Amino acid sequence: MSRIGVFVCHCGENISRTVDVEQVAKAAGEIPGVAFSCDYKYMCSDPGQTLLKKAVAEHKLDGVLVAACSPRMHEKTFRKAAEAAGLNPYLCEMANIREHCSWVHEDRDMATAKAKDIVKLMVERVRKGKSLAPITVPVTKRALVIGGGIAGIQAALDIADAGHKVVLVEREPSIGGHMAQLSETFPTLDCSQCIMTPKMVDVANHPNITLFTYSEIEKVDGYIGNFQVTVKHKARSVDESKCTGCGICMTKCPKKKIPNEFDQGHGMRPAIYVPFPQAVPNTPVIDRENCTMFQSGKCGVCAKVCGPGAVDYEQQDTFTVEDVGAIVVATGFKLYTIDRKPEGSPIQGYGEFGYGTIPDIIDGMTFERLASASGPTGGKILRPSDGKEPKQVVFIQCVGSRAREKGISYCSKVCCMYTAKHTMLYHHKVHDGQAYVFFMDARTPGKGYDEFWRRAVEEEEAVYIRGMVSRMYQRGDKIVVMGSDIQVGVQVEIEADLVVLATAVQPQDGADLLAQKLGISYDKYNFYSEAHAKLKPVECATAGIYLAGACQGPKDIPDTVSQASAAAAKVMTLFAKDKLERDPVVAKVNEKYCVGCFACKKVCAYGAIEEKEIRDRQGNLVKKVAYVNPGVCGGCGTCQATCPSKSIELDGYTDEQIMAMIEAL
Amino acid sequence: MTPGKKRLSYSYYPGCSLHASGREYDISTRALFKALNVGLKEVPDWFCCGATPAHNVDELLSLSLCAKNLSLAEEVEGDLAVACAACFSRLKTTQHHLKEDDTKRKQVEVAIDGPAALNKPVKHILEILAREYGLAKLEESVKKPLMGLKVAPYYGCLLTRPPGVPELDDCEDPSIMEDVLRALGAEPVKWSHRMECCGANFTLSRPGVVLKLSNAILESARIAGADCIMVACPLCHGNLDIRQKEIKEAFGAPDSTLFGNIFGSELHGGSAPDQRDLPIFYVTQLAALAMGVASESLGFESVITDPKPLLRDKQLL
Amino acid sequence: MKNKLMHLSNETMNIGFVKKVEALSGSSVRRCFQCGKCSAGCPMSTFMEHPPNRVVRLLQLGQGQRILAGRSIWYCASCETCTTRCPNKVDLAAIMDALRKLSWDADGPSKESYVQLANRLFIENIRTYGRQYELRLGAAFNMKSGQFLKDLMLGPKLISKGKLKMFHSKNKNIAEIEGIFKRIEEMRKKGEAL
Amino acid sequence: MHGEHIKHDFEPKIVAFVCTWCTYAGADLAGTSRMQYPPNVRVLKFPCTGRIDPVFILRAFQKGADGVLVSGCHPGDCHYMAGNFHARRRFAAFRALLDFVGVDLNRLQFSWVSAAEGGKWVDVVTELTERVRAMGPMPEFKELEHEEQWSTFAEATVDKSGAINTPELKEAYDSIG
Repeated sequence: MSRIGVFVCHCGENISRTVDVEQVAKAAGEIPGVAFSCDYKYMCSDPGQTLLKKAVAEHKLDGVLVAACSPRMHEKTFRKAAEAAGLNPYLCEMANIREHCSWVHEDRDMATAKAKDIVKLMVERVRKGKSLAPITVPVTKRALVIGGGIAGIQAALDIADAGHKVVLVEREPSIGGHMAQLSETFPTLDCSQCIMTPKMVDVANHPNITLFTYSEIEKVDGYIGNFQVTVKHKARSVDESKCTGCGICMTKCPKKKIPNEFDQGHGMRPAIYVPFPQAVPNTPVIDRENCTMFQSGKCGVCAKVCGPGAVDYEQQDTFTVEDVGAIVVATGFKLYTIDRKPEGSPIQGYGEFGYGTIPDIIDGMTFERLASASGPTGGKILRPSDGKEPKQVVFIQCVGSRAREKGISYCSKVCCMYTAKHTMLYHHKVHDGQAYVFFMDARTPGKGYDEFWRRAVEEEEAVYIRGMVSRMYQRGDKIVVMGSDIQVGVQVEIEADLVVLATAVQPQDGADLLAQKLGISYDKYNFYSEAHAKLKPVECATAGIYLAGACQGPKDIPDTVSQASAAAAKVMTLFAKDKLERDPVVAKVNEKYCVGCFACKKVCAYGAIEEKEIRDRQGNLVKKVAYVNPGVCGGCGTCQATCPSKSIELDGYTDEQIMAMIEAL
Repeated sequence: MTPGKKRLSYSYYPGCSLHASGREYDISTRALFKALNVGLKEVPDWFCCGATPAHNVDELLSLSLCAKNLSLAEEVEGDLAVACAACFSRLKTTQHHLKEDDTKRKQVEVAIDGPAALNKPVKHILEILAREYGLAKLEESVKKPLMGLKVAPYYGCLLTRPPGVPELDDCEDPSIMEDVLRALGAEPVKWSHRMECCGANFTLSRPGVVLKLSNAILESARIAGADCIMVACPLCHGNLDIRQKEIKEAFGAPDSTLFGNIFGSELHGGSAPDQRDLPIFYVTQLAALAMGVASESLGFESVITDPKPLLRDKQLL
Repeated sequence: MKNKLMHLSNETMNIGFVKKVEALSGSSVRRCFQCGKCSAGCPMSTFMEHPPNRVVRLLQLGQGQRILAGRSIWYCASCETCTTRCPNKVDLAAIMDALRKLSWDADGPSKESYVQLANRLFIENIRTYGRQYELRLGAAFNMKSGQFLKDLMLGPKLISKGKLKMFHSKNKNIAEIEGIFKRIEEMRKKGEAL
Repeated sequence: MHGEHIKHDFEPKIVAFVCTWCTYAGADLAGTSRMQYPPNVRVLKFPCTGRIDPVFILRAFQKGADGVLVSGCHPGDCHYMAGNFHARRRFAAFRALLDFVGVDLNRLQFSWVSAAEGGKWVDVVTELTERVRAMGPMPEFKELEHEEQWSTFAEATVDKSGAINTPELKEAYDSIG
């Protein structure tokens, strides 16, 4: 006969308001095998835990059930307490009578009945539970950082400075990301490139950092402490070991009129190029789609002029496998475009703004490039259509953001601040110009942020209009902006020379595909999900993978850098240990009954199941059976449900446990 | 049309306007379909769809009237062709709402004392020309291309809005009228007011509103260099055509204060120097003209802003 | 009315009215976050004392009576621009329909009698003739609104152009129309429909 | 969702087999968001829907469940990469089998509820509960449990020669032969 203890928590009033906890405790006490039951105001508090420990000792309990909140909340807490009382922690379980009962039902009688049922089921689970010992695995003290924007750079530098090796993988030919594109940053208006490029150089020179640019993640295997990541190195057509970065190939390339992505398509670059002058590495890449040599087989100028002979048209994509113990994902964001979307896409374009066909309606990042000293206009604000200096500029906030009709319901967080910054930059550069801003709310929480916005209004004379724009169309060389001022209650019409849209921040293209490779979850917009919104904002639910920057949600630079350093700290915490303990929820094979059909092997997503030969003393093969590598097993239990002879079993979720629970229904 | 394919044929809901103030739309639609060898059979004993006034104050009545018409149309073979943009919008809206809302559907079925026919495909004339008959074939069938005719295609409010209901084209940037015009050999002009409201049914109760809104439309078309405007709605036609002279009187003379007294200074958008007459055509009139149908049988005599000088000028008469 | 102090309390906020509007229109009122895009694009906004966004705002505050007292709802052209462009899926055009219906039911405290009158005559015409009889509609409107000379010059011109018919024949199946009107009235009497 | 609780004549017993990562977390979210749903459901947590053996479902019906819900991560979102795909394939076959033996499939629901879909969890549970409530209790499988015992008894009554001595079974075997 088992001796189980049941502890029913009031959770202040959160549970006791709708569930009669005394009755639940009383009913639990009547279940055969329950040696002790009680209720208490806050089980998770220190006195609550002491109560549990005392009861274990006094009543010689061999299993513990805490009926309280979700195990996702406090399972660890109570297992620790049980362990302190000398019990195997896996013999402590939780019955969820808060999230699954008291919070979702109003009828007291029915909620109480349900709580009793939940306790009854879980008592059976405790009764059939087994003592388990945690599994230890070694930790590879080398980290992978995906994405070379400010988040990835910060995380890589922090981890490398702590003395660990880091592999930094960037999809584009250079690191730097969006921050390298910005002109000046809020709220201090310091030059973005001036603070960014030294960090980029630090990455290139750091002895602990291996930098792979123009590379992508192909495949991810393994688990926390022991990942094997296949990296695809896209053919650069330039041998990095030979190239000196002299740049003569770029000046001689006959194809020079390719819109430069770094300048949002407003500057030009040759077919062999570095994205921008301060690129790291300073090694060009050939854009094969636009290169005459690749398209027609004739040209070869760059190869001829290259002194060290670095240009290699035959170069192929190569792959390497990197062993790492932790992964930081820092893939960043892209900006929403108002273009017409392909049919079936959940994101709608803005037809009322001309679907991006009006040349002088640009997005915020394009304005950054126009304002940047290294940009296509040399820092002069000139509009794209005719190169004239615009005298009336209209800024529109929340384009795409906060618009569930367009498929995006969230606030993009950074636009209020960068629009205020844009009005200032514009006012500094065009003294006789006027900036207008259509906005709904000015969201400026942050140190020095609201003051910054007020400065744009009060000192830099930007006219803020609370209201949105319904439609814009071209009239002559002007753009007619039809908006409203809801405070006055009138329609507003402005003939603008240039319109700047603060378009929504979205996750990078392919964010979902990368998440599937990594086995991490993402929300409906493809932003990566943190393990807990408040208490685990950096960790993924998948152990050993951490998030940094805008790939998790819209963020400004300070927040991004903070999160990147936090992710680095998490990696260092992991690397501080040589071995890692993990949950012993893994499958085990009963070799006596296993017939070696290996149906389990076929369904195992982790490749944890191996074929094991059983031999007699003479060394003759008796039979082949399945063997589960406990370090690799993820613990999903698919093998157990698949096994025809029921000879594989998942610890913690055995058939015996589950059947006992069903019997108790 | 591939050989052996059945001849296109439609049931037809003209609507009240096409039997009265928009009679030339009806006449030209029939003439065009005849010229294209497409069948058109009027639904017998159809009722008014309720138009804007009905849904304005009584949605259930509006839905019921349209549902009744849809079930009357069930008795005639072929998809239901509709020319009037307002009727089209009401019929499509009814199908959309009743498919989505079971409660409303049940109420409507009580009101019309029978099942609501929600699956009869309702097609606008433009849709039939551009997609079912097909632009390529339309272009082939042209006998007298509308060479040199600069047309401002006017969609108005109801053809494409709201999203997901008429399913005719993109609700902010449609191209179906331009496509048809190009197929007919005409030149669609790019202009800003092709989807602005003309004032619609305020023509009876508040004509001042109509004058202001329609003026903006006419002005924009003139600025874009259009010779004429093409519409697909009898109400738009009425406002732009019948009231065109009145608009000119109200806005043309700088010292006109007739309407200014009523609505204040907002009415005066400044006098436009360009005061050309802009004939207003129905899409079917232009299409039939291009198909070589005699202009006498297109109801031009019913039009107030005489299109004949323009057509003569472009050698289309 | 416009600048009258707004007392807000459970008693003065008519939430029942708002719920009715939501039920009739099938659109949430609370969802609106007052961006003003509807008012920005509304062709009739300049004629309204409460621009469209404020109509929704007043509903959010439970101030339906302030809306009905004004003429804003009767100046909506049902062009659907607001509904089409609303970033938040508020079907303002349908809300306007619902408000007009409620005003109509209450026999219109609204000052905008011309539009109401035109609507009333239009619907009466349907009930009597099955289809629109435009000449009668126009004539009756002028008689009842007291604008005997309105569009005086237009009428004969339209008749001569064949655009207005002097006589109008009723639908053969006119009884069915009457049936629809009657059954709707009955449903409403029994409370089976709003 | 809120408001007065209506007393029903029949309160169905609904058993939900859910995975811990998505649906269990989604149900937690429904709780933290204070959404309301019928209290008829009893949740059994699994690491993954891939762990769920069809036998569990049969047993649940036998033990008095009137409706069973199986819910996990959306396809492609499995915490264990592919467990839910295996579950889906398994249950597709299992459903066909249940249908074949005459179980009304309206009593068995499969769905995807992610950790972010508290509202969907509420909808799914509410819908299934109301549907099963309208269908009434499900006695067939409970009877089956008794029949099972009866048939073991019948096996024991096979006489020494091996011949079957109950007319029903004899008829059944004959029809196969």
